[in-house]
Amino acid sequence: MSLIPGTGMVKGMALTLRRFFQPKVTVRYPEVPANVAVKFRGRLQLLHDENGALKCETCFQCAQACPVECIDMGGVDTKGRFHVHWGAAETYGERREESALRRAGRPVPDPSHERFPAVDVALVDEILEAHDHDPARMLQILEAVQAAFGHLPVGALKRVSERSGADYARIYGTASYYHHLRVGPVESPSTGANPAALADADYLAAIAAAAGGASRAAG
Amino acid sequence: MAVVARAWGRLTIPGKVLFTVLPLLLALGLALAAVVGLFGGAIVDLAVQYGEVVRFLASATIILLITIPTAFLIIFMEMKIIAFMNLRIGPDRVGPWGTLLSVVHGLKVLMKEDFTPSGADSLVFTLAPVVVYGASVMTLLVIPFAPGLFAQDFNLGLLYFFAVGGLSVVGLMMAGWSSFNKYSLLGGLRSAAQMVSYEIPLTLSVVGLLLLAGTMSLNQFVENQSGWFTNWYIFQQPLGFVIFFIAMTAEANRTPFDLTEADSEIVAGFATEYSGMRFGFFFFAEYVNVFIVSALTVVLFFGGWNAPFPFPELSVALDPGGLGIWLLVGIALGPVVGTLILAAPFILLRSTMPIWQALVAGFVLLNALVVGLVLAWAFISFEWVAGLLWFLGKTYAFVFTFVWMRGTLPRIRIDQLMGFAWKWLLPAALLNLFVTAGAILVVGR
Amino acid sequence: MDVQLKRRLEARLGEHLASPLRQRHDETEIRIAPAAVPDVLRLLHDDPDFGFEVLADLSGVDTGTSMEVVYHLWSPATPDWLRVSVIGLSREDPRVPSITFLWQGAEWMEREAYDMFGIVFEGNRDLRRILMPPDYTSFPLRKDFYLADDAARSPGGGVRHMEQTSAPLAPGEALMRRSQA
Amino acid sequence: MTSHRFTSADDPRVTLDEQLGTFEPIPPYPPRTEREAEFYSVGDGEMLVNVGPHHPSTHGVLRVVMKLDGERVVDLDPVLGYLHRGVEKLCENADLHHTIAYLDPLEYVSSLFCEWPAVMAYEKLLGIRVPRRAEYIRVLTGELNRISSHLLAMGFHALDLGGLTPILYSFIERDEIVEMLASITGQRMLFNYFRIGGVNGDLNHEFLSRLGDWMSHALTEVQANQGLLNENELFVRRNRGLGTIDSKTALRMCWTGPNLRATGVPFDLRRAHPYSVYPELDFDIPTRSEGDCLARYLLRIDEIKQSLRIIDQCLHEMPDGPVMAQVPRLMRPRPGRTFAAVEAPRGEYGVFVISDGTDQPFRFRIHDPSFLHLQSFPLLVPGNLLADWMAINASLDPIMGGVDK
Repeated sequence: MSLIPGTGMVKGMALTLRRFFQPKVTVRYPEVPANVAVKFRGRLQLLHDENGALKCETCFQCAQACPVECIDMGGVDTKGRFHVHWGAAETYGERREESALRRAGRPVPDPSHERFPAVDVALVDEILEAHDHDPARMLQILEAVQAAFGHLPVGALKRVSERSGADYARIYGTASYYHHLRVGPVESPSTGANPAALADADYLAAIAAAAGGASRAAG
Repeated sequence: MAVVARAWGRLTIPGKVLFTVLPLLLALGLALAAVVGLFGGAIVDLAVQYGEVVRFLASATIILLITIPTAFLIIFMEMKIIAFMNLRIGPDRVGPWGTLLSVVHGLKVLMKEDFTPSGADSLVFTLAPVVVYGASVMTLLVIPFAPGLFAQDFNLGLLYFFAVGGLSVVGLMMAGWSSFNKYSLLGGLRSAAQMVSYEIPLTLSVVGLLLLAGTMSLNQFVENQSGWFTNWYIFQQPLGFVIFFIAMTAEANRTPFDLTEADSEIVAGFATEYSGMRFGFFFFAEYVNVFIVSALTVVLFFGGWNAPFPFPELSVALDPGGLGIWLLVGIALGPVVGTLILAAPFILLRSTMPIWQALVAGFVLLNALVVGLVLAWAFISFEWVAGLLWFLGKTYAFVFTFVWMRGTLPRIRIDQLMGFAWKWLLPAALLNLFVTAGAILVVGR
Repeated sequence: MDVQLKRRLEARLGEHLASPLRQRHDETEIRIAPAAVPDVLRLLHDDPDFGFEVLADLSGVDTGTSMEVVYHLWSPATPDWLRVSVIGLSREDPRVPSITFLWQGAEWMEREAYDMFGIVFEGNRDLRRILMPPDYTSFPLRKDFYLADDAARSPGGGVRHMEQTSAPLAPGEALMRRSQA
Repeated sequence: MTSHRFTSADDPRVTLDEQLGTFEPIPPYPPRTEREAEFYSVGDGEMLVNVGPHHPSTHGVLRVVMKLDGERVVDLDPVLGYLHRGVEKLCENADLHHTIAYLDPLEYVSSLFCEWPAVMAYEKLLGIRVPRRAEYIRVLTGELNRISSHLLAMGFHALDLGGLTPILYSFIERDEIVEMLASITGQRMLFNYFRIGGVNGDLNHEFLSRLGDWMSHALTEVQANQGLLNENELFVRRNRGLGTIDSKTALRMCWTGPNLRATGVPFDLRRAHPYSVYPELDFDIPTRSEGDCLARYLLRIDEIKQSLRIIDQCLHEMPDGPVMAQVPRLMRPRPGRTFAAVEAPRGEYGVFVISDGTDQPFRFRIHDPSFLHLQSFPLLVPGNLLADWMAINASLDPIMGGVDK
């Protein structure tokens, strides 16, 4: 504020008076079309060309680009081409269902564990928690797992992969690289048939049956 | 009967309106004609006998009627000027350059639901806008617009102005109290406090002027200031003018003193619960007030209808009868020839323009020219036209200033407002009064 | 990871730590029991060695088996965020001392944690619902508040899921008990 | 005080009247805490006034119950939750990518700052290194967004004090910024631009040309428009010494951002807890010592100048390279907890994420600075007038979308 009261106000009035005569910035919308941004994201919609045919080429690029896989190709239109679904696709819905079940504290069916002999997952989780789930400490984790189970069961490795974020292939590589880590169980002839091997055999048998059935159907 | 009912049912809505209004108008016209025919002589006699009364009634009616277009004009000015100051375009859809938008606003408030809140005191609630609007219109009665063009010249004009103008606070208080709303109540009380505080410096600032002029008649004020613009009272009472202007802004509830309806604080103040035409009355009263305040400022300090310099005496001796047959020829050919002459430059200079467009342009130009000429002739020949134009020009300059302030300034706070009135304006007004009185004692009037 | 901070914390707060101190990225986490909250936080706030003057966040957590309250602190003395997790609150009656005596501004964050999780902060003078309506009865961010899948995806088209689980907990001794009638 | 004009029990208008009753702000349930009981017991000559949720100057749908003595505020009780959407719960039931879109409408005038801490937290959890160009773009767009947000805050400050024009001048500049951000993000307000591991799309020609045009006159325009208010006696007198808070109390009230810096504490996360490429940039942390509404207002102007400096440096030092890191399609961070915070226009905007090893966050906590600034009303306002609340509220600049989550 200056010494003479009111100068600030007078300056402001001078500014507005100057603005009074300046060109205006308003865009007269319906006459002047609005500026649509290059990357404007509107509603997802399939467009038709002037002949009424769908412009969609069913190239699957949109489905591949979608980070959460919520776009999917499915259904058939009258010309025998695919539609694009947006919203919940089948796979996506399944994953949603899975997480909803987990939130509600209900058991989640996990096909990736059912194929292998069950291991005590809680034990693996304890080990992981102790190592802070850190994939950089994979060797220590694997050593601890081996100390707990006697070898590295596939289910335990899968669990480690899932919880620590490291690829299963990389963990398997680590496990098979070091000589002191054993992926398979120690051969002990006294115990007779290995239940894990049995389960594997059942699984393989089931696979063979399924494949045979499929080939029969194809033939 | 059934036939009539069926015919009535077939009518469209405009038809129904027409068939209702037309017979009414017809009946009214017939009644008027009958009255004039039967009692015409008596009425004229009465009018001559009570000339003053008739004049007063007529002028009051006219003033009541011109407030509406005045309010429309000022509302439009406010929308457009503030928009321009904001670097916007403002209204531009209804009418040319949006000029009819305020008329649309007027129609809109007429059509809105007239709503009374359930807890309100409905009688007072209904009366409040009438009081506010009435007070505004009544103050216009003493404003001299031009020589001979005023509703009432009366020797206590200024006193009457302040007395009646102060009535509006009663209306605002009524509105604030009767609305059954705390915001309204706050607004009403704020208006009471504000008006009462600013009445005093307002009145005191004019007392110096009264000492100088020696009269309270607004006509006399204007006549005192005739001649060169140095005779205007602004040059003898600059401090008085500043005080008067500030206090008048507060009286008219204009920014930065628009506390009674501070929309960002107390929603709409006293008018929060009002809708429809009742709100319209408040709204119009506000803008009529702007006009009145500007008009009074012009009358008191800026010479009213007087030109800023003694206008040279010109007289245009028009004697249309002397032209004889050429008058008819001129009337018949003038527009055509004028249009052609004015269209010629468009045709000659802009070859891309179609002929009909050039002709339209020429016709419009001709009309503008003729209207200008007629106005100039009226300005020169009739004193009241010149006076009215000067008066309105000065008044709307002040209206512009008020709108300009609204576009620029933020609002003052209530305690600062009161402090300003009592701590600064009142002592300054007293000082102005003493200095004026002393000067008159020393110098003489 | 600020190893200095780790040493200092372990030295000063050794007996309060409920589990080993953890560090990852720019965060240092200590876990304490509810009863230790006033002492530990007062020490962290007042002690010039630590000087954790800024309470960056206060959050409730429902792990599904127990409740936690997590404070994030900032100090000019360390480049790390300090995370103080108060672990082991029971899900039926989670109670933890309020820290409004240190940070008055924690009052609303505690109110929010109460609103969302039902965690009662003993000593908060104004522990009532803040975001949910005052007559709401469940705690929406608890894990047993089952947000139906559709409701998460399509607003309006989903399942109505208003009040589902438990009645509200009494917000401590500060509660004014008045009968409705 | 209700008056019933209709007596017929069948008349719907009568039931309407009875449902509405008297319009008392006193809640219809017994008070739950001592504070509530104390507040809602109205003393002699006091009255309770509901300011909001539908009031012209509440910046959204904030409702404040005020206890007035005449026009003087005795006490006040902010009531929140009118805009509560349960964003935290939604985020806990959504994919990592989805959460970013949910965060945008929180502080809707500075959306980028809501996305930023979330992607930072995810990147920490997943161990992703963001390319440097992406970091520079984030800083550049973020500072632009900060300027637009501050301009809006200052304009609304004037609007709440009755000045009609400054808000429109602010909107002219803000519109330029918003348009140029729209040219790279695709939207004008809810950008959804930051991605885990980078940004969604590189700078394009339209953005750069618009930015260049705007930078050439931005500072002069902003300063010229501030001439409307900074020296205006009415504005200055209404704000000076109003809502004063000292630095100790501000820290105790958990204030951050410009409001805290206006009390003299140079706490700015860009320097206090550096993230992104801010350590490489040269800028100052403006502070003021008064701690009143005017200081908070003027500090925003200083911050705009610093932001312009940062933008200038970003444009000159931006490296070439990719704008997205190589990230897996399906992101399952390992279990763990992380906290990330950025310096948003209103203060520290933080996100606390707990991951349980799935593709959805187990706990997603959003820390909004406006929430804590609103809390200080009972400290700042009592003793002042009703109209002062508008000035204080505007100077604190809360965004109710973020407060109510």
